[in-house]
Amino acid sequence: MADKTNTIFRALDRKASAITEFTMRQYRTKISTWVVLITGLVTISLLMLFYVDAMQRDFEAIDNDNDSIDSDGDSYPDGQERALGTSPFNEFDHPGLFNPPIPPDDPEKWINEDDFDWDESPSGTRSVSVGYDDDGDCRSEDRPESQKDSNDNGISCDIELSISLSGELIYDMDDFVDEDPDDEAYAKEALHRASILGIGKLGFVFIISIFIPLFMATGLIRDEMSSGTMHYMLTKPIARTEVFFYRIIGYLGIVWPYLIILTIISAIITGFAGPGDSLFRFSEFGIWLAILFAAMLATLVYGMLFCFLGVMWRYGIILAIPFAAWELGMALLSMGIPESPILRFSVIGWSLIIVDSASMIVWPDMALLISSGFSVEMNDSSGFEREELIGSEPLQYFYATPGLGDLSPFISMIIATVVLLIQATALLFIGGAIFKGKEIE
Amino acid sequence: MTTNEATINDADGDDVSFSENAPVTGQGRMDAAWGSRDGDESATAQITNNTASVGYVFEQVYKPWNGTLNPRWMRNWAILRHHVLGIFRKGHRPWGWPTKLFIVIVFIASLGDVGLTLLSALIGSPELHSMWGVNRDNLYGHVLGFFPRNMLYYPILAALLVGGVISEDRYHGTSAMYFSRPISRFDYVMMKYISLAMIQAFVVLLTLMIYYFVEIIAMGRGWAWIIDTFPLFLAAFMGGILLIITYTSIGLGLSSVSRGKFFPGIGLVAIVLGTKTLAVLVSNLFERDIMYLLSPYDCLAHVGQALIGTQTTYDQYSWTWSFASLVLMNAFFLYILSSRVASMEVTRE
Amino acid sequence: MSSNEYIIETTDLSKSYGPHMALENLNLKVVQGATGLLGPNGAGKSTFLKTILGLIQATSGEGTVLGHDIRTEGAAIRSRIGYMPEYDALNPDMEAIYQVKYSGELLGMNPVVAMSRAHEVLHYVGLGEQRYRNISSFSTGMKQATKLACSIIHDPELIIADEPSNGLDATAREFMISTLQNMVVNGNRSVMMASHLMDDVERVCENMVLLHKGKLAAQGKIEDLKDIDREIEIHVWGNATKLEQKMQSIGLTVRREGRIMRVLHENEDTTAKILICAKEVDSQIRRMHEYEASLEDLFIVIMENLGYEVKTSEDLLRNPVHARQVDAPEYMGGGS
Amino acid sequence: MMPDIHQEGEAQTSQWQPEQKAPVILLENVSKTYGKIHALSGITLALSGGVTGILGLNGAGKSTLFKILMGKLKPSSGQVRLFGTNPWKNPAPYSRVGFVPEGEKMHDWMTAHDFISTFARLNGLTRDQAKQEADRVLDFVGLLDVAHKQIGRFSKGMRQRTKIAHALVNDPDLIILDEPLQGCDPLARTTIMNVIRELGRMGRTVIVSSHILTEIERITEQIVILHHGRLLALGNLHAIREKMDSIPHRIDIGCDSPKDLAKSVIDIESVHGISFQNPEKLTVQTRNLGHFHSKLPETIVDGGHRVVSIDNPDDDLASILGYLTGGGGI
Repeated sequence: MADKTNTIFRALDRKASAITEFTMRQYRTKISTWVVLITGLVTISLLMLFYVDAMQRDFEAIDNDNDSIDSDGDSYPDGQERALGTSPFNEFDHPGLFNPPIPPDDPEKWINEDDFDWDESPSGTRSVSVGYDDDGDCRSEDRPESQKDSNDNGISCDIELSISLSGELIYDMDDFVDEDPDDEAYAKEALHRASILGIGKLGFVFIISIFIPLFMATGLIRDEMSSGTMHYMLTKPIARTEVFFYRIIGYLGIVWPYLIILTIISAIITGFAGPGDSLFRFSEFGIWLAILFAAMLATLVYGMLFCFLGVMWRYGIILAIPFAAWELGMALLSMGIPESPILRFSVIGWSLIIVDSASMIVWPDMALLISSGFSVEMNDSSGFEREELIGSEPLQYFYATPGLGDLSPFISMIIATVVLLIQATALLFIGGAIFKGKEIE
Repeated sequence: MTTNEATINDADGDDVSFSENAPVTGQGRMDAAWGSRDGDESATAQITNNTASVGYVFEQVYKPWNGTLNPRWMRNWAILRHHVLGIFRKGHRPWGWPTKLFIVIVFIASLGDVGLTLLSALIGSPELHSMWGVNRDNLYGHVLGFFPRNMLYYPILAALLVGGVISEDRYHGTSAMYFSRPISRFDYVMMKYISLAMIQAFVVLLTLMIYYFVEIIAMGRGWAWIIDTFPLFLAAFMGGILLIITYTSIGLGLSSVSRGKFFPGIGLVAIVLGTKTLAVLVSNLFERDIMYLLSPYDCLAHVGQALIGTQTTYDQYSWTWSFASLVLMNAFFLYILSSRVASMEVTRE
Repeated sequence: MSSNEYIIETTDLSKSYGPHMALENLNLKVVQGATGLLGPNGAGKSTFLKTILGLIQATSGEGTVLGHDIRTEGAAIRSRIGYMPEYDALNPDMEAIYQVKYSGELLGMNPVVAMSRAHEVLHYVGLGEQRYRNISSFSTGMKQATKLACSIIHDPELIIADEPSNGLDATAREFMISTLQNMVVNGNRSVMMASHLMDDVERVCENMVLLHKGKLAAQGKIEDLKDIDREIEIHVWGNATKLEQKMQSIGLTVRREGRIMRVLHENEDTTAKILICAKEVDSQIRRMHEYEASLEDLFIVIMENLGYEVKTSEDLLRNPVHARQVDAPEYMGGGS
Repeated sequence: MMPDIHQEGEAQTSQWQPEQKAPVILLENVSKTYGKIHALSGITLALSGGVTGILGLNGAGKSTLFKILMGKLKPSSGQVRLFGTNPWKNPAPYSRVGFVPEGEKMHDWMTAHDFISTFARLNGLTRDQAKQEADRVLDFVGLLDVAHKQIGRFSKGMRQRTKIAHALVNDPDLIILDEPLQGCDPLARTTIMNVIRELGRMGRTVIVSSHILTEIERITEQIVILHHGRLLALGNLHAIREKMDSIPHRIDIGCDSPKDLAKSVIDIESVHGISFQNPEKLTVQTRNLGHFHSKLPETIVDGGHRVVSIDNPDDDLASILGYLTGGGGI
């Protein structure tokens, strides 16, 4: 690189690196930085601990359709009797009377016997037919066709999924189809995904991304201004907007690597501990990337905002606390009603769109997974009381579709990113302008 | 304003003139360096004819004082008065107006159930009264209910109060005022702690007492009712004391490690609300309640529930766990407080 | 007052922070009256004051203040002395009168007495009119005066003032000094005053203690310590360089600093010689007087003996400016 | 546009060119008000070259003036020019300005060398250049031996010198020092005063504020006196005194026989009055100090008088400030 020219850019770059380096070193010497960062690490570690514990837990296999019970006391489980066409409620009607007689099954065999076979989700007005009767109790030859097709869609032993006018998923299922899935597999998969989403959205994008800027960015310029040390920097030929920007970069220089490390740790843990046949769930790399990306953008915007509040007013942090409360409310709202227009006035609303879009791309079967967890509860024509599968509730709570209407997830993600960057740029200009016009005592 | 000019001319005459329009070059400036010049030159000056203001002379008479100084308890009493009375009137510790305003708001808001009790007594509607009047759940709720009292009122109140109590002494240098007088550090911390606790008690416990006595008077309760409910009232009172102690310990601990007013405030709110949120997140996701042991609010609520005898939220653990956790939290923050105050600089840092 | 004639007495007082000795074997005897505590920055003055206030424990050695042991009777010492700290020690949101009253209450005065006494001392320090104003609206001098008022509210026998005139302008400084003087002369109190402004120390104090690197460098009456070569100082207007050359040519020893020159006083004719020279080169002698060594000179002399160096202009000139700014315009020597 | 990681090569911070013909500092009718308080009112001032002392009581507006010059505050009215450029919202002129703020707060966690080199890079220096520059300025203020110690462990005098060193980075043409001597011991004070005088000698424009009059006297005779935000006087200290013709100057002459001397002195036409305070002192009053002094040596020598001391008790900063501000000589 012999031919270096004297560009303004190079000089700016020197100033930028000087201030950035200075800011990072300044953070490094403050105990409060370490306290805050370690607290964040401990929080995420605790959540990961619970996650690992949940993944290691043995889920009791639940007989969701209660067909392992021998209702009539003839030692044949109800499911076997139903599959072979005998009456489960008649002690004297059982497969042992067949010729040749069939021995009674182990009741265990009739637990988790009918897993989900859903592979398509409805869209718009189109309804789809999913499901396969693994255990054969619907397809039993003894049953008349009208019973096999109790939802009257012309296909026997299926489940018809459609979307109601209000946008809810409607299950219309033939009896005894997909009625007793593997609870453990379902629970682990659902909890795994719910954990990633919950920890990612509330842990990373909310708690970490709002508290760290709150503690670290508010004083970025305000502390220096009130203690008088800002004078040293401002007597140099450097525009105040630049100072504002480079200080923010220095702050990001601490926060972003920290976020990257936290994300990598979390991604490795969930990758190894997550359910599945493979050793490592590489497929979820995308969702962690999106969480990291969202958290980075959120820390950028919050950092700029709090720094700006600090510049604007001595007690700027008094404004920052209600704002944080607003963001908490918006975070919770975005999980329930992601399309609510009020969310567009928050930072977290946009950041969560990135995570939501990514989850849609990484897990295209998410809606089905959630609905299947609840479908067990719906499928109660046998008269037994059933509960939804473990894991479906948290998953439903933490999963949301990106709230920008019917746009494709990619487009949503790009729009959200652009909006966040615009917010950051706007705050940079406002903050820079206010700082520029600020009289410093 | 009139200006005029005078020039003293040297016989020597190696006069250097420097006009405002002269180019700024090194040599020119060197020659024109008045202050470091050598007296070989002439000097010019402009002055403004000024009307002199009147000077003043002080009559200084030193008056000795022969009183005796009161002992330790009187000094401590002064610290207590200084902090507590500062809430009400001038001349004592100047609490910020946001703090005072917030205390008034919280005090009035805490009296909400009193108002509703009175209202139900006036209307004479038993349904309303069963909803708002004194009973086990409402006594618990008055002190330890999460929404709104422990989310919006008490931790923020504690945060505002505790924020600058020690850190501002450090910042303004007023610590020197204490430590250069015969006040031990233990007394200093203890009296600050008690004053803060008293101000919070004024909001938390006084409103509880008002609530209880208004019920007795408005509903014309007899002895039998009082004997029935007084233990509940005492239990709620105990819960309130625990709450005040815990929030004050955490807040003062944080205040002693920082120099700003806001870090302890944000820290306290973040600890109380952050751990609570974390506990909720974990219990939602993983159906594990153990995280509540980290949350000061949840532990307080649990102990309070056990004391008052309402349905406990975390029934899979004994309330003694929560109590132990509270003791640990208090011990931890009091340790930080004491070690920090012991090593506090005498003067401004 | 105890039978002990010294108000402060220490024997082998040492204080160390790890390997760093802040005070080393200090043997001090301070008599009643005003004493200046001198020393360069970081000589251990503040540590010394904190130690005798009983605020920090000495590592070894003993000491008494007003007859009280500094190790065990810190509280008793602190109720009998008034300490005026160096830095701000006032709550800016309080009114001066209440701040002073509170400082009295902290000593154990009851509120009514403290209030009436606060009025008195604020009048004494010249803040009678401003006593109901917020401290934040005070100037530095008024803040210093308020600090002094806080420290004398209980009429202490010894006032320890750390940099009382620091940051004050001439009027305020004058007032502070005369107030302290007044305390000593009329109030018959003792004052121990740490200061960098030697003039102030000289005006208030008869005695001084000079610390250096935690050790005692000098102690005694200021008068006795001042004994340096006599010189005649002249302030020259016009043709200073010629005058200097002229004087040197007739054998006078001249030190020159701008228009101020100091001529070594050799004999009684020195002044006459100077005037003759001035007449010949046509210079004005605006001022000519025997230069009296001030405490400041004394300080510098002692420090120089201890191995400190004052940088002179010549030292500085030996380091010519070699680097010029990079982004300065070319004609100023910058650019590339 | 690759980032310059290795920090090689030269750089230019801006395209700003100073106006060559403008004075270093030019203030025209500058006022600054805070609500009802006038911190500065109607200051008109042009300074170039040399050391100038800004004098005034606390609250006279010295710091406000500096902050306006450094673009920290916006003047309520009037024009400010630094090298011909308005400094408000325009940091360009600062490449040639060094500023030593008042107050003790510094970045205590840095070493002096770090502190200076880091901030030197804001002038567009490379890392290596900045380090060299830091060595140079620290050497200049005599702190090279402690350059790698933390500022937090410095004494006040060292901190002040560090601040001055920081201001000297990049060899500025204008150096503004706000109370540089406050809180320093005599050693540090003497060193700092030497540094300031040296800077003036090197042709820099140096502006020093202080309220300790004797200190300013030792540094410079070029002074600006501010009082209650108004410009009371500017110029050479002695010339200012000269200007105040309404007050007769007093000259004390110590001699063996005052009466004999008086006979000779009375012939100097500018003498206004003569009095004898004690047997060894003659007090002469004059309204033209320069004239009197130019005749005095001749008179003494020609008359063969023995004179021990000559003193001008009114001709120092304290009395000037006293007269001007009405304090009655302080």
